[in-house]
Amino acid sequence: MQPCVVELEDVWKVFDNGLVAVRGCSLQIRKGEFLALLGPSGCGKTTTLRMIAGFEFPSRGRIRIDGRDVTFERPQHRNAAMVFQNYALFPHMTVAENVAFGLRMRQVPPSVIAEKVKTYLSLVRLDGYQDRSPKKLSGGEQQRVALARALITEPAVLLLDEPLGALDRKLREEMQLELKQLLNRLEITVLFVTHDQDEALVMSHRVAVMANGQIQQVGTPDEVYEHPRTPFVAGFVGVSNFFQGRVIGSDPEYTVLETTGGIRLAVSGTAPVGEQIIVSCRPEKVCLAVSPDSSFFNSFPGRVTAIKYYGASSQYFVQLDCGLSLISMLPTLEVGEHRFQIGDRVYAEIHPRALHILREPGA
Amino acid sequence: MQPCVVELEDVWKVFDNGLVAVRGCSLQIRKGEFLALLGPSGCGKTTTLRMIAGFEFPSRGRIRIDGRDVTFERPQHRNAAMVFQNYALFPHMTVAENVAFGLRMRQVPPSVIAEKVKTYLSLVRLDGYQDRSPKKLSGGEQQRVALARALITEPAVLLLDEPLGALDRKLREEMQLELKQLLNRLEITVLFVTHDQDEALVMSHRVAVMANGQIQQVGTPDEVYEHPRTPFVAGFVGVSNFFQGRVIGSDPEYTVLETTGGIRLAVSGTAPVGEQIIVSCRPEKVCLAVSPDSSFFNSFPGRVTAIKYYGASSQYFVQLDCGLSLISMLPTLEVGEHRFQIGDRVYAEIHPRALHILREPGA
Amino acid sequence: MVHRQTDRLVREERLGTGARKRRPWLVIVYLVLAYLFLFLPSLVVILMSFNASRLSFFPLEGISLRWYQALFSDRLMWLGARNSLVVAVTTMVVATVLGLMFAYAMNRFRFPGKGFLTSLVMAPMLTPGVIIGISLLSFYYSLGIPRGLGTVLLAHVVLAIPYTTLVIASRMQGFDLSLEEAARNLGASEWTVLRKVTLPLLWPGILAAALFAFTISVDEFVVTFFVIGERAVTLPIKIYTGVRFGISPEVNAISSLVILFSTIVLGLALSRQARA
Amino acid sequence: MVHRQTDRLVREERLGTGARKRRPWLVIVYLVLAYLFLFLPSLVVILMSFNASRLSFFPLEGISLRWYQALFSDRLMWLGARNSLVVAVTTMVVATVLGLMFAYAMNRFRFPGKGFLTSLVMAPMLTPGVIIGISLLSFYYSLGIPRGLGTVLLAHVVLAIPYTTLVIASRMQGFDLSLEEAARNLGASEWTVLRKVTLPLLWPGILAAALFAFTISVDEFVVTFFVIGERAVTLPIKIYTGVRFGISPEVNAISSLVILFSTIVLGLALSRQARA
Repeated sequence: MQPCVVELEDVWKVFDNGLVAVRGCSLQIRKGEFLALLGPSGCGKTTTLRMIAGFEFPSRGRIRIDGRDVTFERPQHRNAAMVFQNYALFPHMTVAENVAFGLRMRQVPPSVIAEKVKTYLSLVRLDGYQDRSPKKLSGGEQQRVALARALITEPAVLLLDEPLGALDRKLREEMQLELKQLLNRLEITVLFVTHDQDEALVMSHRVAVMANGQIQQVGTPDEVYEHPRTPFVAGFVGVSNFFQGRVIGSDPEYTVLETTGGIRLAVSGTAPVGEQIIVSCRPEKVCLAVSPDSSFFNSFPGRVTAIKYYGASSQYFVQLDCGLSLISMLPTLEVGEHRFQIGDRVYAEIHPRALHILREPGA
Repeated sequence: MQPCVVELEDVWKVFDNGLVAVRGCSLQIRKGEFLALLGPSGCGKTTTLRMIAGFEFPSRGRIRIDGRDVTFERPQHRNAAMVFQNYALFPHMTVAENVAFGLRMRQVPPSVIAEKVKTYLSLVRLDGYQDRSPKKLSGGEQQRVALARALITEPAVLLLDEPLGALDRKLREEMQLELKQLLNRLEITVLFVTHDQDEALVMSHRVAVMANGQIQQVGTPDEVYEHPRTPFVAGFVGVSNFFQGRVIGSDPEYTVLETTGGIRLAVSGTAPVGEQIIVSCRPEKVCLAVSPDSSFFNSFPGRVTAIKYYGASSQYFVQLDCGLSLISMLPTLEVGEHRFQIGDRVYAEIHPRALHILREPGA
Repeated sequence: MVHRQTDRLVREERLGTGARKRRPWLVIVYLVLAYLFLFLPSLVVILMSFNASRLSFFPLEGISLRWYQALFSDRLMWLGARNSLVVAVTTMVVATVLGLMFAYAMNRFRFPGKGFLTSLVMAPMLTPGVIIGISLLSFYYSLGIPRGLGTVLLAHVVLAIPYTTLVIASRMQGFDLSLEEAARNLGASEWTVLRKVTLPLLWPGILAAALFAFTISVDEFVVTFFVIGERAVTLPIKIYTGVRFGISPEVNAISSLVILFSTIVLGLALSRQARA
Repeated sequence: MVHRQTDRLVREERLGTGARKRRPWLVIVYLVLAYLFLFLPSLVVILMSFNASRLSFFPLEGISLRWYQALFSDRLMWLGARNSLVVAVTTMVVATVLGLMFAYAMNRFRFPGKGFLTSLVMAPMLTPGVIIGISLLSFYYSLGIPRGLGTVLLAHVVLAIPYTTLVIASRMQGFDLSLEEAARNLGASEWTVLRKVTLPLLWPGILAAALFAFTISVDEFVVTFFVIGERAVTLPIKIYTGVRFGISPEVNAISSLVILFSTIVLGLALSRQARA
């Protein structure tokens, strides 16, 4: 296993006004890893990033970079380069001067600087932009200058604060892949903060989902999406159907749940009989059939109440006869094939393996 | 068929600085219809909306509302209520005064006004909000006040300018369905402007796609998504793969195309032999197979170069041996099933019926 | 919001880099000293106005209200106060109405030479008082206009217009034009929009402008001095005449009152604007 | 951008509702008349300074530069100009440095009573000149400080600080704090950040503040008049002394020069700020 580059150990941050922004955050980022810190605004992810950069100091806990304790070290003495959300390019300097800034602070000889600036500008495909003013560049170009400026110092870890947040949707989707490939090629360690679940899933090796100052789950994109551990993760990363109920039967492989709506669900996984639990299921795992299938355990009659057409797929809102509501996501069929309409009588089928037992983060 | 409520006839708008915002726009909105004007920023969609509201006057062409020519009518004499992107609630009035404004301008007796305000506030689920100040409401609540204020005048057409643009993502997705259902229930005619393709597809009966001041295509959401007419529509509404080439064979059902990359594609539809054409194909219609299928006409060998994992599905970037690049979108398989990896050798298969011949808007 | 706040907090912490959580006491001490330096003079004047002795020297020889008594029995002082008030109220009304019109025209219309004209309207604010005084004097003189309260009023309006215009224009700059569009969209005529939406929203700015105009007129000395002629008198002129014969405790008393009054009016104007 | 522009266009069109595309000529005529009313006095002064006759009456009796000649041969006028320049340059340097420090402290630190102190620093801008003059005079008098250019300098610094502080603070308000964070993140020390990032970005504001301070000092009359004493002289005082014995064409000449000079310096300051 690769060594740890950044290590957070039970880090807390309480602001002077009493706001607890980060509560007991522990995290390890390994060399060459691309880790996304994902969460809604106000969840403490930006404060965590700023503590690693040294712009804020933890109220409790330790932060280590490359094994060295930097908890209260000043920002200029850490080796953690940051790309700001608004890029923070110096408007009174040219592109080349911006990129050279970090090396000039390190007293690197001018001839070496000139050469490295050229190398890094060509790395971000901005050859010949040396003498331009950053104010005159497009958002995407500014972002690449900011990236070159951070990379040129060869930091132990690169911190990205919503790096694509200021770009418009089409450009953002293009840049996701380009940025990921560039940083992987450089084998640089990256911590990046985002509130966009797609961005986190697409770009990172591992995702840490944060809510209310706590890390809820850390895992690879498919672990987080396919096996969410807490109700928050299931609801924030993608869309989920939730069922709440009491365990009425359990064997080593399956658990049977009686929901508040009165239906019985077979769920893979185990839980003690009598306990109240929450389970979740992805809309794309809910199949709709026109007739009941008696061989299927979780099959519930209902009616389509609304449809959201997304092009490649559609979301069907199903009101079950027991009163519960379900969302089902189905790929759009070819013209001529049967498409469900609002008011259609359907049977919603859920495989027990598509249902996950969730736990609250403290548990 | 329902009568036309709004009719635009060859409308042009040239600003004093020479900017041509709208060029020859013709559009008909029928009674009870929900029509989305979809396009990137600067495409002229907002100018079109403002001309219908009377905030701007066309340089050429006619605008009719309910059959009456209102081309140069002042805004206060049109029956077209607008919900502004920033809601434009009067900050010095209470919620009730805001909602009552339109009726007070029409000299409706105060007792009738009070009753109607109550009705419309309860319609948007804001009972008891009468005496609140709009400044103290959340974004979603402000949006509903603005909606009630516009609806209370019982307009011939309701104009919505990016109605959900100011809300955050999760709330926006919830409101899409709620707003659609409310306005359908009231059987009101709606024209709404958006740059978000999902919003347009999900909410409207018909979509008019605009680019460079021109309407590129008008149709139902599935027509526009599944049968884009122009390269712009194919690229803007969803993601598309494009092929450009020369027609080398044609029969009444299929056309054979030789692309610039040197591969041959069978395409459903007809085009004259020798012509240069562009065809498009949705990523979800591109299948990947591990071995060639000789019975399939459009099957091209290649290699997976990148993967974007989105949870329910993944995008695979395939570099074909002929040099062309393709995007394929596949649903995420169960754990244990075979998932393609970067570097895998694959065969991309496209059904001729999934390929559409596109035409430039002028043609 | 939170982010901005944390920014500030970070900066605070940064000051004493070694010692986190410490308030920058040095800065406070420095500021308090600087302010004392700025306001000591006013404090001295107020203190001296209660001096029992005629000599304005420390230490005081006892506390007394006799100079205030002397002040209130001075007929010319009352006349000056009355004239100042009449001119100030008229100036307030005229300059505010004109300022509103200027600000509206500058904010809402585009016309050739607008930038040039805008910089011109601000010029009286930037021209030295002595020059304005001489200019107006020379102007009245060469046209044969007799000097008096009328010429003072005209001068004060010219002086106040840039301020009323600026205050109202800055309020208009934040004005969301879509509010007027929304009103018209809901059926309001141009006149109704002005009455029900535009003016009510500009009201705090208009009020602040009026208070500014009033204060400028009440306080104005240099230009007034040039254009008032021999017969009329305003409060500042009266005070100045008092000073010509040396600082008297009576002058300290009236100065104290003016300081108090100006502070109250300006406090009102500023708090209006801050709330706006 | 386009939206804002179209808003304006709509409003223009709305003015003449029946007649689209017509420019609001009435508004322009009204504005031109209003400006003429405001600036006629200055024009009259400049015109009169070229009058060949000693009498300031229309019509002119011929064009001549004799009053400018007389002006340049007046020794006391040159002395006043020199004194004004010395005081103004010193005021500029001191008030700008102090203003920068005030603005920085107010923008970057939080401390108890900050709002109160901020409104206090602005007070000299709002206190009537006569009051400041009397206060300072009474202050110097009671402490036994001899009057002269030194006391004038102190008074001018007090008067200029609110303006320099405001100008620099408004520039700082738009300052993106993440630029400083970025610099530190790239390895710059606190001092280097100030030198390489903060000050270069504040430079246009600092320059504008300096020009403001200079102009305020050069033009100041009321307060100067109170605190200058009998021996020293500045340009505005000299002009005033000239006017005491009636408007002379020499006074018109010097006024014209001051108008020209002030306009240039203030034009520079404003364009600096606009570009900032």
